[in-house]
Parts: sequence; structure tokens; C-alpha cells
Amino acid sequence: MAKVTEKLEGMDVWVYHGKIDIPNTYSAGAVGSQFLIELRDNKKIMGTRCPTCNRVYVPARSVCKDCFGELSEWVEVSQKGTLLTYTVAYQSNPIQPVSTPIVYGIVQLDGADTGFVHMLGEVDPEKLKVGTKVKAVFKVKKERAASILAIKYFKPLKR
Amino acid sequence: MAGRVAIVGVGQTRHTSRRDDVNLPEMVGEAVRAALADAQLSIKDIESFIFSNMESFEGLLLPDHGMITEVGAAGKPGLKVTGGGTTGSEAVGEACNLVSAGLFDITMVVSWQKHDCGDATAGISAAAVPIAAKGLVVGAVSEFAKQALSYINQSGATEEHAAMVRLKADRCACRNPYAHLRLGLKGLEDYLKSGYLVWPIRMLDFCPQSCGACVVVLASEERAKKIHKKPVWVVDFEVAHQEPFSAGSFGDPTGTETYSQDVAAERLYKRNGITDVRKQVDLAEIYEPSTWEEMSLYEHFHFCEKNEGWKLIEKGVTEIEGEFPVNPSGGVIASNPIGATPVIRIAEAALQIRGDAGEHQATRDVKTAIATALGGPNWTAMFLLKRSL
Amino acid sequence: MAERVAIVAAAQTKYHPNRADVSEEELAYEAIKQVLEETGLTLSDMESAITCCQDAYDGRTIASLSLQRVVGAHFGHELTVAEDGINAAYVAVSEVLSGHFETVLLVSHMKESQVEKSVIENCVFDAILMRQLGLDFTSAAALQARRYMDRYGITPEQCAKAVVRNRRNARNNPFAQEPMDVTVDDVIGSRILASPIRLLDTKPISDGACAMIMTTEEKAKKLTKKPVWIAGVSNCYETHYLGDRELADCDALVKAAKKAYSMAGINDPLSQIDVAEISTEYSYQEPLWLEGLGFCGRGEGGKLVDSRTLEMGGQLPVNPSGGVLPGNPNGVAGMARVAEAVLQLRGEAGAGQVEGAKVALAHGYTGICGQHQAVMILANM
Amino acid sequence: MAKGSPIKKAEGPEYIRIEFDLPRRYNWSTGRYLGKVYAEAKENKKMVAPRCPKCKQLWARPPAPVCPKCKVDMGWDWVELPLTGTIFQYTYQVYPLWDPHEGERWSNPHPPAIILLDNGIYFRHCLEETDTKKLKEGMRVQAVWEEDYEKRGLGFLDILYFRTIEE
Repeated sequence: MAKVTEKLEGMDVWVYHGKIDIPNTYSAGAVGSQFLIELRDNKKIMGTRCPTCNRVYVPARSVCKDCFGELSEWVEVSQKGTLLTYTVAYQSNPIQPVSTPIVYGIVQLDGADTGFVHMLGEVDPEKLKVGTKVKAVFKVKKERAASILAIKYFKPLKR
Repeated sequence: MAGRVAIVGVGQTRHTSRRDDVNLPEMVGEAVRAALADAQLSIKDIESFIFSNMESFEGLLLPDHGMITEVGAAGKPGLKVTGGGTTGSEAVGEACNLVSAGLFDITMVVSWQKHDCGDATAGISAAAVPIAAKGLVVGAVSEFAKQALSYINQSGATEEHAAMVRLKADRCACRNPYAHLRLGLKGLEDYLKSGYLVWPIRMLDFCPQSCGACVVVLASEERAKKIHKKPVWVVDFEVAHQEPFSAGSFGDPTGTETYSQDVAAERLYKRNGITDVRKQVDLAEIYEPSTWEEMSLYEHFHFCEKNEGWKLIEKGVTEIEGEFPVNPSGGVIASNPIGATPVIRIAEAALQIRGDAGEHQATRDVKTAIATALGGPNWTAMFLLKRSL
Repeated sequence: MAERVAIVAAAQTKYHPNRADVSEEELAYEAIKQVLEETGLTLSDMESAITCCQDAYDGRTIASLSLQRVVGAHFGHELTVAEDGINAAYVAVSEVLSGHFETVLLVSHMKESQVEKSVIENCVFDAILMRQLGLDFTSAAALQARRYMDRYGITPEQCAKAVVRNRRNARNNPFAQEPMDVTVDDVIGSRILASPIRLLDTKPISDGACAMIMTTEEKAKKLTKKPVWIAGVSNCYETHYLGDRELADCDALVKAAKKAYSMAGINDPLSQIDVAEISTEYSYQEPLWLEGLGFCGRGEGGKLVDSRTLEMGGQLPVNPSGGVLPGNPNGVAGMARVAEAVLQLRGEAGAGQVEGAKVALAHGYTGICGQHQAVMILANM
Repeated sequence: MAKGSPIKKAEGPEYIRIEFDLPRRYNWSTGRYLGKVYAEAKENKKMVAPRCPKCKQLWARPPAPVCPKCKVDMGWDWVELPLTGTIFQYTYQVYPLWDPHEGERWSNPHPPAIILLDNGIYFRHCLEETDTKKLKEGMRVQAVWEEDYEKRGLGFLDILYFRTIEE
């Protein structure tokens, strides 16, 4: 095992290689839970509509950023949509769910007024363009937990 | 201060050990909506925001950033302050400065902690970098255990007095619908049944880890008078920090050091002509992490002479019906969403001054109140609030 | 503003990829010592201290605990701002203007070298909707870069030009971490991190600290012959979820700039501001933030970067110090911009001096894709 | 009274919680002042503290570049601490609490204590004696060093604990 502390060369200064290890758990809340459960159980992508400005938020949220009203009306949106932006990320980190390179994208699903932040799969990064039509691919049932990762990725629609 | 500042709205969530029905931003949003309703303002009226929590407890970076939509701060100025347990007070202080400086007319302080995200004791232990003190600091509990031992030795207080503090807090909390622990304790036996966390601190001596949020709306003099029939004036505030003592983190068990509480209290009282606190101030909401600390704080805030804090408890002076009520809300032993805790003290003191505290309204008329906070290595913040200028 | 608040001293450490030789406290004190020496004041003269640090980077609950002694907080007032360092200046303005404190010490420090950067950065993303995807500042910035560049036709060459100019300007800055002569080809040929962002499109890991003293007009005139006045200050939040924002625009910055300009009586920023120091951790941010700051119209940032306007000797020299790209810790970057603006307005920027600079802009941001934006206008008369 | 939030009824049978259990790694530096303590402990089995040039007070835990009280530069005047003293106060942990630096529930079996060193400095450390019935305030104690040079290098923790002694 590596030593916990290490003396710097040529000076009386020590570096401590340590960690902060406190597990954290975050509640999704009523609206968030419902959204994640629909992904898991029914492979449905749900949004919420603002009664004031009519904007449909996907993923479902409870508050409108402009009106500050509570969003109470549930709307199912299409699993297909348009790529608003994307990146091919080459730097790996221990949180990433799959190995790099990862293609991240923001997709505006048909029927939604906001973008959905997720990953893209089955893509040739060279051919990817803003405006590409994509569709959601879900994980298979036994791998599908109530989480944003119930969706495996979005893939380009075949022309 | 340049311009006068008043509290024109307060709101809090119920405080509880776990909130699964809301996510963190939604929980905080509840308190924002409650405060807006109290102030009869719309979110559009709020010109700027100050956020406050202790960042480590939820394991987040920039925790304010995740809740901007839910608190209605998109497109608005603001920033987050952090620090020790006093962070909420420092947030209210900064919001007062923004209004007093004339930069804004209406500012909202948004404070919270959602302890079901993590482990507060572990979070506090992480205040000691292992390179300097690994394994020797265990949360706040061990530090308040030292404080308790010293207090027992110096003042002659006994466990019965700690029990009386706990029972007082519980009686008050049971009248406060927002309080976290409302246990209905019957007497000394219930207290003595409680196990030790770190000797001599029992589970019942110590504050819980709560989920909750508290919001206050502050306004300039001109606006305040229009917004609320009963604005509560922030007359003055004082903050005194302190580096860790060589012998303890939250107190000096050796009895040889000056406390920040004494320093803050002396400065605040002197500036405001307060020579006899219990005569000139009607009520206090103090940040008491433990029963023993409450008795000690009575002394450091000059509610009584040194080593006589336990006598105030014994005589019932600080009861809700007493001559000088302390923590009619149930205090921190009943509810402790840390980042919000100092703001709750200020909000509760304001409600008492307005006469709007409902079931836990103090018996005596409250025109002047102080609200305090404790944090870090014995940091103190104090607010002086009044019904009229 | 009715009364005036002055910066009477500003100092920075040299930025460095790894300051393991000092603790956070010692690092901050390196900068604090300089502002004390410059003004002849002592820590006992400071009525309030504003620290700027974040628990997650320091690896300590209550990060400011380690600073209590070097800011002289004993029995005094200390407050920690958990946004970019420029916001400490905003707090200081309110403390002085409210009459609550006369003399305020500000310090911002960060050691990026002691953390796993992307693990820390990931903690800012919404835990339910984004964090599990493994996003960090760079991958999120790349989403913004692509959106912005695609929408307005900004080219990688234009972004690279910002890098070339900033790195070159840094050669005149003794505090700069990586001053360098690079070409557009060097930038475009550097290793890709997250498309379209390449290694040279972003800043290296950096450690450093910045400190300042701010005070009232009356006291400032006693302390220094060259006080620098805060003429306008503002900031603004944007919503969090990346899909809710139009990433090609920066509305929060537009709002923050408008407010700061109106306080400072500026209606034509390009002609009224002599020098700008802006925080750009990624090259695409320079044209984007310049749009937000109103130096050009929406979508015109690329052309502005192409022109001579931003060069030394141009109409609006941007980042004579080299800015953030040659290396600043992200929590210090904005306060460093203010410090550089102070040097410019005092005529002390050495080889990087913009002749006759009277009005300067400093900009800082915090969070993913510039979620929190802050603008400050400074003047020397 | 509109000062509280509605207590929401559960809308569904199931609430989702998302867990993260990834330690954050840090490389903390002692810096020069604490580094001096580390060096003296490791090389010489000595505990040292800087002395303020103004108030002459020793700042043992932890040392700092500025005297907290005088608010002046500490300088570089180091004094060796005596490692015998008396127990001023001790406590003990009954219920193991989560140790963030270990990532597990842990309680130090050695009672944390404040020791009044023979030069009048209060020093925080822990005690060897784990049977708290045998402990009393005022007992004489002496530091016990980690004797293995290779294992030293942990600063204050190069002292394992304080042992009660008969004098």
C-alpha cells in the first residue's frame, strides 16, 4: 500500500494522500420520481406543461423557470427529437456510466420545449450534426432502474 | 447602517429527518413560496437573492446553482455565502448590507439543509483536515461533550438541569408545527432513558439532523412600510469569529479563554445602550446545539451571571410563559437544518415580535428580541430585532 | 452609486500548476501580505474579511476555517462567498456602502492541483437528471461551444485566435502560469478533450491566490495616491438544467452587464471602456462573453475576435494580462481580473499597460456554461 | 398565518432516491508550518510549536503563519514542547460515527483528551488507557512515540497516545 504521507523533495513539507468518503443520496421528489418510474416501467418520456406559458418541460419538472408556477399537467412526449448540440468527450472520469469516448448531446424531443441532456450511441461522430434526428433507446427491462440511465442513449434515425 | 432594513416576510418548511416527496430544490422552493405569501409579494418583486447552506453536508458543489429555477432566481442577481453554523446569520447580514447600501430595495435570503442527502456528523468531522487532526475530532458531538464536562465542573449544574432544558425545548416544539422533534417527553425518566453519544452527551442532549429550509424577505424602510403591516426592524447585528482554541473546537474547556459570544454581546449591547439584557430585551432565539450549551450561552450572552445559567432554567425564567422566554420555537435541539438554523432563529424572533407565532407565541409581549447563531470554532452572530424604530 | 468605494491594494501570487509546497492558508497569506505591505495596514486594521473558497476544492467542511488566522478574523467579521472571487468584491461594496465596515480585506484562493477535477465538477450537476451521466465542466462547456459555434457560424480558428492573443499577452504578466507563443495551427492541432474543445482551448490546472483591500472614499484618499473606484457592479444567475437554456446566448451576462453599465453611466461600452479583463476558461467563451457584454451584437463575437480591436493598441484591448487561459484557478479567476484591472487603472501593468486607461471592465463567472455571471466597472477618477 | 409549506401527501407509492458513493481524493499539503512539525516528529521525535514574536504564546495545534490573537506574522521561532503533563479532561465515544476520512463507521478506542503539558500548553491528543474507569482528570501522562522511523511521518499522530505514568 502506498504511504499516506509523502515528503516533498528538498523541503520540510508533506503531502497527505487522503479522501473524503461520505455517501450521498438525493431524493427525486414526487415529480422526479414519477418521471423516473415512467422511464423504468413504461419506457415513456414524460414532461410537464406550464399552465401559464404552455411550455412543456422534459424531463418533467415541478416549476417553470419563467412563470415560477407549479407544473401540474403531465404530458407524454415523443421518443424522437432533434439534436441541439453534442460533444465527443475523450477525458474519462470515474462517474461516467460507459467508457470514453462518450458522445453527449442535448435533444429536443418532439412535443417538448426544452432540451434533454443525455448520451448518444450507435453514431459515427464524424457524421453527427446539430439538427440530426434521433430517437431514444432504452435499456432492456432487467437493467432498467428508475434513473436517467434507464435510457441507454439516443441514436440517429435511419434515413 | 446607512438605510434601515426590515423583515417583511418569513417562511419555512416543516423540519424533518427525511423528505422524499420533494427534491432539494423543491424543498427550498416551499419556503420561498411561504415567505412570498407571508410578505404578500410575487417573485417578480424580489430584486436579489442571498443563498446560505453548508456545502459539504449534501456533497454538492455550488448548491445554489441547482435550485435557481425552483426558487425563482433565474435572471436575478445573487450569490451564495457559506461558512460554519453561523452561515445563515452572515447571509442575513449581507442581505441587510445590500439593502442598507441602497443597492436593492427587496432582497431574499434563502437558506436550507437537506440532511437526508448525507451525514452531518461526518460532514462536521471533515472540518478537520486529516493532515492536522485525523481521528481526533469526531463531529460536533465530542466537542460539545468537552463543553458539557467543563460546564458541569465550573457551574455545578447537574444532569437534572440538562433534562429541564430538554423538556422545555420539547414542550415548545410540541406547540410548533414546523419543529422536527416533537417527542412529547413526560419527564426526567424519559431523558435518563436516552443513551450516550459521547459521554456525557446523551442522544436527547443533542440537536438532530434535519431537512428544512427557511426564507426571509428584507426590505428598505420605505418599501417595508408599504409591504407589511408589521415590519420587524433589523436594528443591528454583530459577528465575531474565533480560531479554534488550543484545547477545544467549539469551546474552551480550560476556562482561560475569552469567548466570541461575550465579545459579540458586549459590542452589540454597548452600541444599543443595553445594560440589563433581561429588562431591555424581551425574548431570545438562540442557537443551542446541546442542552448544556444552552445554559452556558445564557451566561455568555449576559442573560445572567457566570455559572448561573442553570438557575434560569431551574426557576423557569426562560420558559415560554416566563419572564425572558428563550427559544419558544423549540430551538435547535428540536430542529437543525444547519444552513437554515440561524435564519430560523431570526424568522422565529420576528414572528414573536409580530405576535404571529401562533401556538408557541410567548406569553409576554415581545417588542425587542435577539437572535443568535453559533458555528465554526465558536463563531457568534447576533441580531437585534425590534417592533418599532 | 451615491458614495464611492475604492480598491486601495490588489495582489496576486504567481499562478502555478502545483503549489504543494504551501498550505491553503500559506498560499492565501502570500497574497494578503502584499496588500498589507502596500497599504501599510495590518490585519488588525481590517474590520471585515471576505474569503472566497469552496469546501469541495479545499477538501474541508467550512473551507474558510483554514483562513481565519491569516485574514485576522479573531473576534472579527468573516464571510465566505462560494462563487467566483469577483463576487467577494460585490459583497465588499455592500459592506462599505452600508456603513457597516470601513476597511475590508478580500481573499480568494484555490488549489486545483489537490483534487480530481472532474469528480469535484460533477457534483455541481443536478443529481437526478445530469450527474449520473458523468458530465464535468469541460464536457458541458463543449456542448455550449458546439451550440454557439453552430448557431452563429463561429469557427474553431476564431476561437483559436483568442488563445493565441491571450497566451501572447501573458508574456507581459509576471504572474502568468503559461505565457506562450502559440499559433492558430498549434491550437487546432492540439489534443482533443471534448469536441470542439482541444487542450489549448482551455486552461491548465492552476493554484494561486488573490487579495485586495477595499474601503471608503475618505479613507482611500489617505491610504493611496492611486485609488481605483468601483463604478458599477452586478451579477446574475441563469437557470441550471442545460436543456432549459439557450446555450448559444448568455442572457445572465447580458443582464449583469446592463445593470453594471447603468450604475457606471455607460451606454456605449466599446467606446467608453478602455480595457477589459474577462474570465474565459475555454476559448469559445471569449467571443460569446464579448457578445453578452455588449461589445458587439449577438453572433458577432467571432468577427470581433478576428479584428484588431481586442489586440494591445486596439480600440478595446481584452486581457492584456493574458486572462484565464494561460492558467488561473477557476475560483480565483474573476478576482484576478479585478486585480489586473486595478493594475491597468493605476498604470502599473508594466509591458501590458494600456496607455491612459481610465475605465476598465472586469468579468467573472461561476458554474457550468457560465450559470452565474458577474461584471464590475472600475475607474481611476 | 402563511409561513409554512403544505405537508404534501404521497402522490405515488414509490419515491426514488439516487445514490452516489464515490470518494473524493485529495492531496492535502502541510505547508511550511505544519511541515516543520512533521519533520521534527519524524526525524527527532520532538513536538514543536511556533512562538509569536509579540505575545510569546506557543501555537501548537495547528501552527500558523500568523498569530491569531496579535494578528502579526508568526516568524520562525520554534520551541520544543515537553511531552509530559496531566490529563485536563477526557471523553470517550460510545456510538461509532461515520469517519469521512476512512469512509466507515469508526470510533477511536483511545479516549480523546486534553492534556495540560508541563509548560502550561493545552494539547489535544488521545490516551492509551481504553478502560475509562481507570482514568481520572489530573493523572500524569507521557507521550508514547511510534518507534518505527518508517511508520512515522504523520505529524501529531507520530505520537500514538499518552500513557499514564506514576511519578
